[in-house]
Amino acid sequence: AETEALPGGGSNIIYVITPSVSNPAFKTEADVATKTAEDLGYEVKAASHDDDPTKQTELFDSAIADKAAAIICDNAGADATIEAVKKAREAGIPTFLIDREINEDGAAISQIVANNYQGAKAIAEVWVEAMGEEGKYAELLGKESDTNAGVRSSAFHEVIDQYPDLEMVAQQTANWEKTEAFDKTEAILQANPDLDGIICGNDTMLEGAAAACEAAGLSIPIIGVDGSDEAAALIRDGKATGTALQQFALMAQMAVEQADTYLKDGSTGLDEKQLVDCVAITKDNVANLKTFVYTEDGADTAGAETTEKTTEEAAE
Amino acid sequence: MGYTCPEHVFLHADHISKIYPGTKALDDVSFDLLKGKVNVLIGENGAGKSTLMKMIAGIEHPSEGKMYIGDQEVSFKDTTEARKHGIGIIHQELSLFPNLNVYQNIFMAREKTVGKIKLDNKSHVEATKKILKRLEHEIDPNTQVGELRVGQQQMIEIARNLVADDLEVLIMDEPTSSLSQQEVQVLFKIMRELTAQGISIVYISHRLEEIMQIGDHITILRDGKYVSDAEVKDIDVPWIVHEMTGGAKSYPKRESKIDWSKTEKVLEVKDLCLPKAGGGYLVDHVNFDLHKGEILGIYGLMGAGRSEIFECLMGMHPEHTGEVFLEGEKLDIKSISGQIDKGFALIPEDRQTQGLVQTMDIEKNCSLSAMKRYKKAGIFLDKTKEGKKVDEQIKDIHIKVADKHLPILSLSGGNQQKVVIGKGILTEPKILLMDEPSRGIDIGAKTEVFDIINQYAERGLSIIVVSSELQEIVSIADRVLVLSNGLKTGEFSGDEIQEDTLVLASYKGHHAQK
Amino acid sequence: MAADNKKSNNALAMTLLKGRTFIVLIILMIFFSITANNFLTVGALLTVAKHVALYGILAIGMTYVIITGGIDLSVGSVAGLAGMIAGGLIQEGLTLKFAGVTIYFSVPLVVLITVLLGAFIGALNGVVITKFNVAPFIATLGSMYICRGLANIRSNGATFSDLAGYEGLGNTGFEVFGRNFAGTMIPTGVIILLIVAVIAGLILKKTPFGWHVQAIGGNERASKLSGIKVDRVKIWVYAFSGLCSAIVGIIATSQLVSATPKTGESWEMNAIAASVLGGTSMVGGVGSIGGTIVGAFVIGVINDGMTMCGVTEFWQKIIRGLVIIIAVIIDQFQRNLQAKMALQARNENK
Amino acid sequence: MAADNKKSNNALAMTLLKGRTFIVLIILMIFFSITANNFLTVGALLTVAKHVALYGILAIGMTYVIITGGIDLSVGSVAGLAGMIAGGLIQEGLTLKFAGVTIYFSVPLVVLITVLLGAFIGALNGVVITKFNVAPFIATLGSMYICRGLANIRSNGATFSDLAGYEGLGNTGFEVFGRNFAGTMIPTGVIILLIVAVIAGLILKKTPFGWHVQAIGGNERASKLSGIKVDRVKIWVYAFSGLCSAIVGIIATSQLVSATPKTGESWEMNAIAASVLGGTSMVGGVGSIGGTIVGAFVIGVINDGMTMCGVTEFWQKIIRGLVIIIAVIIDQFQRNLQAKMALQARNENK
Ligand SMILES: Nc1ncnc2c1ncn2[C@@H]1O[C@H](COP(=O)(O)OP(=O)(O)OP(=O)(O)O)[C@@H](O)[C@H]1O
Ligand SMILES: Nc1ncnc2c1ncn2[C@@H]1O[C@H](COP(=O)(O)OP(=O)(O)OP(=O)(O)O)[C@@H](O)[C@H]1O
Ligand SMILES: O[C@@H]1[C@H](O)[C@H](O)CO[C@H]1O
Ligand SMILES: [Mg+2]
Ligand SMILES: [Mg+2]
Repeated sequence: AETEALPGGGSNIIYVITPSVSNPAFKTEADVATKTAEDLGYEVKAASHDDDPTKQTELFDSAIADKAAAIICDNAGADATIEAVKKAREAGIPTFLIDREINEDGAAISQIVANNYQGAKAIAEVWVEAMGEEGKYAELLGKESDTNAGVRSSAFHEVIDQYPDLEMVAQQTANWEKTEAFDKTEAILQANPDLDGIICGNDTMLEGAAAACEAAGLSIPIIGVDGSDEAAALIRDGKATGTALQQFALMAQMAVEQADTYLKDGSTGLDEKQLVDCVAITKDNVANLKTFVYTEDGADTAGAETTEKTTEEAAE
Repeated sequence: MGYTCPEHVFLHADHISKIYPGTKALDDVSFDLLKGKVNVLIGENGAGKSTLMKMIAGIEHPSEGKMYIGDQEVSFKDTTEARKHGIGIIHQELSLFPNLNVYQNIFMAREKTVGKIKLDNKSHVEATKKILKRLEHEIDPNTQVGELRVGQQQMIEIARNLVADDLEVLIMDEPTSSLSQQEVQVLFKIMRELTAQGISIVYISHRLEEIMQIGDHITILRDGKYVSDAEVKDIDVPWIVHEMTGGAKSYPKRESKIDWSKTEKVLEVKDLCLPKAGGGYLVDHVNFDLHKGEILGIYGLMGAGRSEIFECLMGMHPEHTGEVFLEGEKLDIKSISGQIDKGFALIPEDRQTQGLVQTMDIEKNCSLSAMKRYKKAGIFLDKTKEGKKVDEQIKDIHIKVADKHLPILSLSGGNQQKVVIGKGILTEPKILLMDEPSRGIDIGAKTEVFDIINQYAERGLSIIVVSSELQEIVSIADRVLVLSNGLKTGEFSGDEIQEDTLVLASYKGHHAQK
Repeated sequence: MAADNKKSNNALAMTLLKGRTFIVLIILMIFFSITANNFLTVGALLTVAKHVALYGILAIGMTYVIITGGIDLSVGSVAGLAGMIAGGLIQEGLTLKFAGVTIYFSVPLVVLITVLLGAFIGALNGVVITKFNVAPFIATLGSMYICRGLANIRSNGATFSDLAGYEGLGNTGFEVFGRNFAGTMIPTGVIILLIVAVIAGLILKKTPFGWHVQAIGGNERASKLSGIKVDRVKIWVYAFSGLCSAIVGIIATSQLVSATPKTGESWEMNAIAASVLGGTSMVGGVGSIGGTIVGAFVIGVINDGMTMCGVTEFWQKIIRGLVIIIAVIIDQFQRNLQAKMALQARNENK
Repeated sequence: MAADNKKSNNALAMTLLKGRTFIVLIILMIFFSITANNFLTVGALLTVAKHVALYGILAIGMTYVIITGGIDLSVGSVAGLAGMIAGGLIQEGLTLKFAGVTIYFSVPLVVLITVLLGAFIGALNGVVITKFNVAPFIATLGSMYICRGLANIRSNGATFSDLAGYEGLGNTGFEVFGRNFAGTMIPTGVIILLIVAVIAGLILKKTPFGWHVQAIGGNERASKLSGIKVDRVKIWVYAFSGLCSAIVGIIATSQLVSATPKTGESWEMNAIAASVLGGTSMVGGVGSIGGTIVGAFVIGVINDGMTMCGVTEFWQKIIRGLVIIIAVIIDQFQRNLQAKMALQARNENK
C-alpha cells in the first residue's frame, strides 16, 4: 500500500467475474457479490470466464473499457490471471480476488481465500476416522491450474499419509467436473472393486463420486471441499462423509465491502491476503448449513470465523 | 532410339498399353498424329479413345509403350509437361470453374503475371475478349462461368486451349456433344484455320456425319485395340460402323401399322408453359398428346426445352402453367413422388448424376423407385418380393449381371443404363419418359435399348423419347414432335418423319421470336 | 492360377479390412486386460458399456445423419438441454403463469415430453437445412449454441439436484435410467442402447425408409428423381438424431440424479468419431449401426481402459486422435480395394 | 418501365445483401452504443479489435481452407500447443539431453520456431488429407485431439507462468505481442491482424496461387486437369492455417504473459463462424478475406457489446447461434437473387 490508491475507472460499475455458474459455489458467489454491490448502490455486470484465461482477459478488457470502478474476480488460473489484474491496475481499477489466489503479490488489492489448508486437514481427519485408519482409497484432483487443487491435495496427504494402512490406489484429475468425476470413479471402482474410500478436491466431484458409488451399491467414506447444498444433502442422507465449507457467500460479501471501503477511503485497512477459515461439515452439524452460510443455533456467527493471516503462515 | 519420324507425323505413339485394375483399356496401340490435319478417332464406348488421348495430354501414363515427338522420345509427367510441347486438350467432360469468371477460367494455370507474382488481369481481359470474338461468342469476361449456358461453357473450354500461343496439338474429346448446329459450324471454321496454321487436331465424336464433314484421317479403335485407319475421303459411314462394331449393326426402322387415331388417348398436354427467370419461356405453350402403346419422339437442338417438358410432367417445376390430362383426368402436378404414383416414370438424361446411386448394389438401384410398394408388416421391406421383381426385370431387359448384389459400378455403361430403365419400369408406369436414353452408350448397347423400347410399346406402354440423334429418332418413333426455343415447331408422323424436315423445324423457333 | 491366388488374397485382405475396427477393439481389450487390473471382468466391461451407451446412442443418430451426407453438431447441446428440461419438470413442474397453476408430470410423461422436444429441435435443424438450404455444419453449429444457451437459461446456470421426485407428486423413479436394469447387473443405459441400436439397424437395412436414407447420401439428385421425398426423409433423420440426443440427456441426468446445463459439452465429437471409426463415410451413403456401436466401444475402451491403468487424460486425447486418423486411412485402403475388386468383376463379366 | 423498376429494385436489394454483414455490424454498433454506456469510445473499440484479432487471424487461415472445400478443426488446439511451445522455450529453453545442454533462444527466434512448427503441423494435416485421402473434418478432428493432448503433456497440464524472460538469457520482451504497439494506443495483435489480412487478401485475389486455391474449391478435378498441383496447394493452405494458429497462440500467450494448455479451446468454431458470416461458402470456391474480417468483427462486437451491456453469457450464446443461421439464410437469398439477375442479364443480351 505504499503506492497511491487506485481511483477506479470512473464509472459506478462493479464487474463480477467468476467461473461458470454451473458450480453452485460460484453461483452463490456471483449472486452474493451482485446483491451486496447493488445494495451499496453500484451497478453490477456479472460475467463468467468459464475457466478460460483468455476469455477472462477479454472480460477484464471490457471492464477497463467500461471504466469499471472495481473488479471482483474468482480467477481462471494462478499464473494466467496476473497480467489481467496488472492491466486493470494500470487503468486505475482495483481488483479483489476471491476463492482462488494468484501467484503474485501487490497486483490485486485483496485476495480473500478460504483457508484450504486448514479446511482440507480438518475434513481429512474426519475421513480418516470414518475409514477406521485403514483401507484403499482413491483421490480425485481439481484443475491443475488452480492453486486450491494442489493445496488441498497436499493437506489431505499431510493427514492421511501418517497412517500407513491407508493406501492410495488411484489418483485422477476430474477438473472440478461432476460428470468427469462420475465416469472416472466408475472406472476406478472397476479396477479396484475393494475400494474403501474416496477423497475429492471439491464438492462437484464429490457429487459425481457419490453418484457412482451409489449406482454401484457401495457406501464408503467420501469427502469433498466447498460445502454446497448438494453435498450437504448427501451428507444428511449418509451418502457422503463430510465436506469443508468454504464460506463463499462471506468471501464474496467481504470482497465487495472491501471494494467499497477502498474506493471511498483509498485503503481497505487490511492485508492483501486474507484467509477465511473453513468449517468441517459432517452429519452432526450439516443442518446448520445453507447456501454456503453456516449458522450456529440460528445465530449468524459465520463472520466470527474470519482470521487474517499471511500466506507464509498458512503454508507452514 | 530406333524410331525415325516421317515428315508428316507430329507425334507417334508406339505400342501403347494401359492397364487399369481389372481392365486393359489400351492394348498395344500405335497411333500417328498427322501434322496440320484433323485426325479423327472413332470407336464404341470404352474403346479406349479418351485413354489414348490422356496419355498424349499427360493426364495418364502408359503401362507399356513409348511416345515420340519428332525422333525424340517423350514422356509427360503431368499436363503441364505436355503443354510445354504445345499439346492442349478439351476434355470429354466439362472441366470449368463455375465459381470463377470467364477470364479466370481461360487463364487458369497459365496465368500471365507481372514480376512473377502479380496477376496481369488487364492482359487477361484483353486476350479473352479477342479469343471470344474469334469464336463468335462475345461474352463479358467478368461473367461467372456458372451462370453461362452449357453451350457457352463449352466455348469457354475451347477458348482456354486457343489462348496458348505455342499450340501445336489440340485434342478435342467430343467437343460438340452440347453445341448447337451453328456453334458446331463456328467450331469447324476455327478448326480449319488452325490446321491451316499447321496445328494438328485430334477429333473424337460419336456423330458420324460430323466426321465425314471435318475429318482428314480416321483411326478406329475397338476394345482397346487398333482396328484400322484410312483417309476420310476414301470411306463412308457404313464402313465406319462396320469397322467400329466388327459387324453390320444398325437400328431397324420401327414398323407398326396401328391406326393411332383409333387407340386410346393416354396423355394430353394443353398449353404447357414454363416461365424463364427474367422473362420469356423455357417451354412455350406446347400442346401434344400420346396414345396407348405409342412411341412419341421429341427432337430439337440442345436447349430447346425438351428436358423441361419432362421435368414439368414429373413435377419438378410446380410453377408451370397449362393443363395435363392423364386418361382424361386433369392432373394436379405437385411432386415427383406424386407423379410416379400416378404412373409416370423418367429415365433421366445423365446416368451418373441423375440415374444411379453409386454406393448401392445393382438390386437396390433397380428397386429404388418402387421399393415402397414392397412392404410387409406395414414398414418392412419385403425382400422376397423385391428380389423376385428385380430378377424378373433383369431377365426381361437382358441386363448382364453375374450377381445382383455387386456394386452398380461393376456393370458396363450400357448395362448401367438398362438398370436405370429397369428402375423406371418397376414402378409399373403408364407413361415412360426417356431423356436421351442412348447417350454415352455404344451402338451395341443402343440397339438393345431400342429393342427394349419397342417391346414395351408392344405391350401397351406409352413412351416419349427425347433424342438429339436424328437417325435414332427417325427409326424409333411413331410420331415426332420438334421443339425449338421452347416452341413446338412441327409434328410429323409416318413417312413425314425425315431427317431434313426435322432439322428444318428445329430452327424455326429462333425465327419466330423477333 | 496366379490370378486366382491374388483374388483370394484380396478377399482375405478385404475380410480383415472390413473387420478392422473390431480387430482394433480386440487388440485394445487384450492390451488393457494385461495393463489394467480387473479390466477383463464382467463388472468392468459393463461399466465400459454403460459409458459407451451415452455416446453410442448419440452416434446412432449421428450415423443416420452422416449417411445422408450431413452432420449434426448440436447433439451434445440437445442432450444438455433435454436433461435440463427433464430435471426442471421433475423438480419444478410446469408453471402456467396465466392460469396460476403448476403441473407435475409422472416420470414416463416427463420422458415423453423431453424426447419429443429433442425430436422437435432435430426436426427444426432439418427444416433449416432442407428448406432454407443452410449447410448442415452451420445450421447445427447455430443450434448447438442456441440449445446450450437455453439449457443454461432454464436454470440460470444452476444445477437441478436430487431428482428423486416427490412421492406426493407421483413423479418418483427418474433415477432408474441411470441404474442397473431391475434385478440385473446390466445398466439400463446399455439396454436402451441395445434397443435403439436394434431398431435403428433394422430401419436402416430392412425398410424402404432406411434405403432411402442411404440413397440420399449416395446420390441426392438421383434419389429425388427416383421419387424419394428427400427433404422429408432428411427432416426425419435430423429429428431422429435429436430424439437420440434427448434420450442421452435423460440417461446422463438420471445417472447423476441431477441435471446440469454443462451436460454433453463436446460429446458431438465423440459421436462423430464413433460413427467414423465404425466405417461411416463422411461423404455419405455408407455406414452401418453395427459398425458405429463397435466404433463407440473402441472410444469407450480407450477412455476407461486408460483411466483404469492410470494413464492421464492427456495421453487419452492423443491416442484417440491417432486412432481416428489411422482408422480412416485404413478405411480408404478398404474402399480402394473394394473398387478394384468391383472393376475386376466387371471385366470378368465381359 | 415496370421491368426497369424491378431491375433497379433488384440491384438495390443486391447491394444491400452483399453488404449485409457490414450492415449487421453497423446496426450492432449503433445498438450497443445506445445500450452500453462506454461502448462507442476509442478505448472500447480498440478493445473489441484486440479480441477480434485472435479469432480474426484464425479465421483468415480458415477462410483459405474452407475455400478449397475443406475445414480445419485443429486451429484452436494448434494455437494452444503453439503457446505452450513458445512459453516452454522461454521459460525452460530447449534441453538437449544427450548433449547435456540447455539452449535459450531470443524472442524473435522463439516466435520463428513456434510459427514454423504451427505451419508444419498444418502441413501434416494437409498431407493426411491429400495423400491419404482422409476427409478434412476427420483429419483435423484427429489432430485437434492430438495437439490438445501434446499441449497438456508439454507441462503436464500446468501453466508456464511469468514469461517475461530473463535479461541474462537475452529472451526478454515476449509480452510485446499482447500489449499496445510501441508508443501507440493500438494493440499489437490488431496490427498483426491487419498485416496478415492484407497479405492473405492480396495472395488470394492477386496471385496465381490465390486463383488456384479458389479453383480447387470450385472444381477440384478440373483443377487437376488444368495442371494445378492440387495436393501441393492444399498442403500449403493447411500449413498457412497452422501458421495463423501459431501466431494466435503466441499473441494469446503474450497477452496472459503465461502459457496455459487450455488456450484456444473451441476457438475453431468462432473462426468458422467468422468465415461463414463473412460470406465464405461451406461448399468451397467462394470467400474473401475482407468479408471474413467483417464477420470476425460481428462476433467480436456481439461478445464484448453484450458483456458491456450486462447480457449474460447464456444469451450471448443464443444470439450468436441465431446470427450465424440467419446470416447464412440471407446468404442463400443473395446467391439466388444473383443467379436470377445473371439470367435476366443473359436474356437481355440475347
Ligand atoms: N480410371 C480408370 N480406372 C479404371 N478403368 C478405366 C479408367 N478410365 C477408363 N477406364 C476403362 O478403360 C476403358 C477405356 O475407356 P475410355 O474412356 O478410353 O473409352 P472411350 O473410348 O473414350 O469411350 P467413350 O466413347 O465412352 O468416351 C473402359 O473400359 C473404361 O471403363
Ligand atoms: N436450371 C436452369 N436455370 C436456368 N436456365 C436453364 C436451366 N436449365 C436449363 N436452362 C435453360 O433452359 C433452356 C432449355 O434447356 P433444356 O435442358 O431443357 O434443353 P433440352 O432440349 O433438353 O436440351 P438437352 O439436349 O441438353 O437435354 C436452355 O436455354 C437452358 O440453358
Ligand atoms: O475453491 C474452488 C471450489 O472448490 C470449486 O468447487 C472449484 O474451484 C475451486 O477453486
Ligand atoms: Mg471418352
Ligand atoms: Mg435435356
